[in-house]
Amino acid sequence: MKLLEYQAKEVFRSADIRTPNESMVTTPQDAVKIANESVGYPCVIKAQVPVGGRGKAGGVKVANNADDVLTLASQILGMSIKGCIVDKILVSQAISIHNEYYLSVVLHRASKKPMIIMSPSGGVDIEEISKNRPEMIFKEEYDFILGFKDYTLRRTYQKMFQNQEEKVSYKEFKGFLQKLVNVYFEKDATLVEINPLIVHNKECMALDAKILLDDNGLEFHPEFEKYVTSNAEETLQEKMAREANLTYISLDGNIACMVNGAGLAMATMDTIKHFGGSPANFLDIGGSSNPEKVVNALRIIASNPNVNAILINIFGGITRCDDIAQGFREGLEKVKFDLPISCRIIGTNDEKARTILKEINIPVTTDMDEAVQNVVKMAKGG
Amino acid sequence: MKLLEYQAKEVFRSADIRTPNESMVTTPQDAVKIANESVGYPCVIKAQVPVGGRGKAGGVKVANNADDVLTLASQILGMSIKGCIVDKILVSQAISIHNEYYLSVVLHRASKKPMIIMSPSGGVDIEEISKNRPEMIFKEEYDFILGFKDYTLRRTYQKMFQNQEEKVSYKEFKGFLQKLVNVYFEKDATLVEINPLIVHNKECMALDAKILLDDNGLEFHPEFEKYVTSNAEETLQEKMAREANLTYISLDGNIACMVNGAGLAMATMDTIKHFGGSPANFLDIGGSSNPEKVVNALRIIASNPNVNAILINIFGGITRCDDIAQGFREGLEKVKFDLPISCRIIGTNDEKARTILKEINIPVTTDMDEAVQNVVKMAKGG
Amino acid sequence: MSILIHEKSNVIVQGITGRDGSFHADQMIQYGTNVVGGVTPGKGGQSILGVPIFDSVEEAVVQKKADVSLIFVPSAFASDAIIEAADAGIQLIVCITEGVPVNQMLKVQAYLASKPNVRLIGPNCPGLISPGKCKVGILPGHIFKQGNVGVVSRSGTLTYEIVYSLTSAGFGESTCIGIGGDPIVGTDFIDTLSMFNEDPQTESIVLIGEIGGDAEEKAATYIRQNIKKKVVAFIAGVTAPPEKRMGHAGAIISQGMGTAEGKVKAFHEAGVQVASIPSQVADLLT
Amino acid sequence: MSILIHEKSNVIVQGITGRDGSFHADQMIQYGTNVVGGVTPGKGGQSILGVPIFDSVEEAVVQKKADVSLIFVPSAFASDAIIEAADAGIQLIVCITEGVPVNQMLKVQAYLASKPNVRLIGPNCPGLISPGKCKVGILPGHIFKQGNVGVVSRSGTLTYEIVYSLTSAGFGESTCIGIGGDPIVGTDFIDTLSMFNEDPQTESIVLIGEIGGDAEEKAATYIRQNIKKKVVAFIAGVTAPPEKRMGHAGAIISQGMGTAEGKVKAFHEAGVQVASIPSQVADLLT
Repeated sequence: MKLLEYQAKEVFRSADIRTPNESMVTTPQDAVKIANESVGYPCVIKAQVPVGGRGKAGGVKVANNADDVLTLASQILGMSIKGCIVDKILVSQAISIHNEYYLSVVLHRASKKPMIIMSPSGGVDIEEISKNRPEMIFKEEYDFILGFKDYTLRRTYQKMFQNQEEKVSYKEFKGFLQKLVNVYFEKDATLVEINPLIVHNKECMALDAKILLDDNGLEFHPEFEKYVTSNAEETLQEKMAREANLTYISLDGNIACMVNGAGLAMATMDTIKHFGGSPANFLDIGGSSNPEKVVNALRIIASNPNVNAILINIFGGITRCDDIAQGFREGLEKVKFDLPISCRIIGTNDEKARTILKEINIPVTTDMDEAVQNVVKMAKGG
Repeated sequence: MKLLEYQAKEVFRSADIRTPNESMVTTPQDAVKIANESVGYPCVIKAQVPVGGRGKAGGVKVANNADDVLTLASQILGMSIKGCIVDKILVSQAISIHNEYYLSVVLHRASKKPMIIMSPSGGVDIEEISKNRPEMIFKEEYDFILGFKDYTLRRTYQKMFQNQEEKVSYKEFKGFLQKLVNVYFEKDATLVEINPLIVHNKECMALDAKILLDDNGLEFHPEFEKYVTSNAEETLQEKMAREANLTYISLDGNIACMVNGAGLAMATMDTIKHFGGSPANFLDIGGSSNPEKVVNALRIIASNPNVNAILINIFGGITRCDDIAQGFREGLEKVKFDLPISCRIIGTNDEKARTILKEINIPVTTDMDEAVQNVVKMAKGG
Repeated sequence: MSILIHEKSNVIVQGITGRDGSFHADQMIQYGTNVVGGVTPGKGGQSILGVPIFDSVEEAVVQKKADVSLIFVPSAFASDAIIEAADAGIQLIVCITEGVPVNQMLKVQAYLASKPNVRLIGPNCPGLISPGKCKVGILPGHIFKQGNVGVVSRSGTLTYEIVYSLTSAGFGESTCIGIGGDPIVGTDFIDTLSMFNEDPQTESIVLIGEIGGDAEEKAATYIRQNIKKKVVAFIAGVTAPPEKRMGHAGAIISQGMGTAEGKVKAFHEAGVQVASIPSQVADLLT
Repeated sequence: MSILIHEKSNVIVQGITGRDGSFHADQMIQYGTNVVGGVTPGKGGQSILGVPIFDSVEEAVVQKKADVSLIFVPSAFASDAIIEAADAGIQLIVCITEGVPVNQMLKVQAYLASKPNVRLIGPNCPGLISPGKCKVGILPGHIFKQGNVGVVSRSGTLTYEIVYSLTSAGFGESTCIGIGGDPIVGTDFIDTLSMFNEDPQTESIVLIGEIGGDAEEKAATYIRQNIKKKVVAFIAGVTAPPEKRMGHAGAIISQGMGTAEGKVKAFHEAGVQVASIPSQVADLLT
């Protein structure tokens, strides 16, 4: 899960990481009040959305007085940025900047350690830095026993701050990195990013903040519960799936699919494409054989108006095929739709499943390729 | 270095470890003021001395009112406990106790890890527990990567609190241990001990506190500088040696010795004893060849009125023997004393050294046993 | 031979009294796996499915010479269960549990680095099977057949799909391992490829990858440099959109990295044939 | 043969431009040690004593095939210097520096646990010498003579004292190692005893211990169970008072543990003769 800037900065402040003086508001009136009473002028109005590129989209503006704040806040609130409607803005103290740095702690799969990525050429996307000025990106591994190693970090420190007007001491720098790593671990994050980081009064300060949380860690962090629903950029179907505890991802195509297992679900999508079709979703109903899950899954995929045909692909192992078929029968009773169905079922109790499906007139095959080829034909109206 | 109770508790409070409400004072008047204004009644008056056994010596008393405080504080201040004059007392809130626990984090040489030692039978010395109720002592290793391991710590937690009226949650218990370990590392301690620890309002609280600091870590902790002199239980000679940056330890005997190297210094003491003598001190002048060190060393050993004879034992390696002899000549000019000297010098530049010593009429041998046997005879007036 | 597990493996199940733990312990026993006990703290001394329950892994190791452990405990306790098994001297730890926070796994990996004799498979994996000899995990035993193909996969059901088509085409497996769908797993493709390379029973290898990370790219380089046996690959997720987690925590294309195209290209450059759809794997192996 | 260092060891000195570093580098070169360079960050490209200075240990390893490093940096930087050497692939690290905080050494030890090919000697030690072949440390080379006695000690000058008396009595040394006087050291008595046991040049062993800790007690047990060669011991500190640190950070009798009596008793029980005074060691060896 991705935290919005203002949420990430709340985490930062509780970890003693400096940020500008600022507050999140939801109305232009509150924005003016905050600017007048605590933040002061000039200040920056920043759209709070879970997508990148808000600056280019006009979602970040500087205000010099109360009139500016009212005008700009009114403009930005309600704005649509990459499909997200802005309903929260941050009113933030404007800080003078000598240089913009980039700093992040990120899960590094190859080394199996957190990696600290740094650059004195921040303020733009890290992908842009790595494309245009790769020599300005410095990396430090975080060791679980030693933390930072001075013999490498001192060299990086020198590269980060050479030729800079204002710099922090090595001790302050190392301490700041440690705080960032502490946030990474304490919050079960997979990314903690500050871009830009600036040096202000010889101390590091986070002008922006991005935190990606490990979904597997959320159960240990009730403090983020309130953000779970509000930050999701999700389609109606994705929302329904989240509430039904199913893994569903919306795609552009017209063939809905329902599969058990994430790998097989992906492979099913790929096979649809291979035979000339286009998948409407990724949907993993998991290993359990709960018929209720199948009913919910059917309700979700049928609610997508783009869908022309439905593919069921079940490889029964732990999953019992007859349970799936039973859920399917219930689903067809409860969910009303008029779409052709191609069904492939094989594995544990597949004979029983076929009997059930025959009763409700759903044609079944044991061959995945055949089922996929059939559904592709169906979707084309064949 | 050992921190006094009130100093250790200051460290605890800054690490968010609960202690009773209390203050250190140096006069009975201040004790009354503190008791009246903040600590309240009943309260405990505790002598602050760097030695154990203050309770048995009458250095800890409960006061129920201001009169008590005045009387008891007056009694305890100025008291001598194992040779230490009490000049500081702690006025501490008296807390009702269900059970006294023992808890410490200590450097464990064998496992090369910090070890947490716990017992539900605290309030007495850990040696006493391990002698009388060894089955009530529980140990947990602290791992540098994982911290505490739940699969062992949960078992220990159950043993610690079974049959206890008031207990803390496992989460609180683990968090408390972690705070103690944090103090251990952040302060470069070799021991952090709470005895007794109690459970008060479902939280852990430290009624007493003992911290041993690693002398090698002191340079990183300017916050302890103010304590370095005030806490030392040292003889006049030890004080002089500390100020001169020499390692000196007072002993009961009458043969002063001056040696280069700690191992050789110990072996010299042992050899004195082997030949029937009794060493007056341990003194390592170190590997440097600075003559000034030799002058200081001579001044210190000569200031001990118990000394009957002096043994010099120098094995020159990095140490240059002529520098030692030169320092010795200077020392004899500057320091006035009338004691027989036995001298053994061998190694780098020993010929030059012998020439210098011959000039000032100090007999020299190259054989350690011979030098020791001579000094033993000298000390016996032989 | 086969790799990692065989007829003489002494297997225990951590979390044997749970719903999934007991079900799959039973399945394993029926398959012929030598399950010597289970571990559930507080239930030591009892028994289940005809095998004893112990309070700790250590007791199971001492009393039953357990050398393989299968973990079914809830995600909040899984990393601690792995540590307990490793400390007790278990040599092969298979963690089925899904949903373990990735930073916990980072610490587990760092801890295991100083225990070179301990191998972890998973978490979030279906386990492994040496058909006809031993099954440690949740794989449906009846679809496997003893043979000469080594199978290694990041997926569960997709593996069964491909194994089923292999079996239909007349192939059998030496050992089939699901290494897990999380970003950080104990045993990776390279570890497994290296073992298959040394295993006399294994004549060819099927590698089933998916989007996310660069495990497949590294495997491709390793195959080019080290593997003498025939390798056929399949990569799931050609149609997966970027920045979306496709079920598995590790299956995400992030900042343009980890695409199926990149992985397929890496395999082609290493001279490895890549199937476009699961059913092609058997064809390419022939 | 000798142990750990020999004619072909490629030695570097970390902190070679410091007062002690340059002095002892010079002494080592004069003794015949193959000093291939030094490390002082910021002075790379310069040279001293006829050898090049590098900015990092890694450069010295790459360019000069350094495999042994001697550390002379101040105590605040010593543990980091050890880590740098270990990361760079140095196989034998000898840390002379005194005053390293013990908890820093705990972390260094935990880190080195996952690098089984790296051996640390020290800190707070005089180093080691294989007489006539190589000297890495601050020991006065001229008092040693090539021979068949392996010497291992927690002390510095006391070792020289005993070696001197051995030489006077006609003995010579295979290798002499000072393992250091701190509570936590990289290489202990047992490691060294085991190497001496395997070394064909070493015919008998002198162990010089002192009060504090239980390294001697453990060594005694190890000797009884494993060592076939003659061992003579000396323990310093029979007259040391309790709870006082006798110069070395590790030399302290604490809560009745670590006394000389206990150590002597352990050796006697292991059948090891213990000298009462240093000069007796040579007698007992005869």
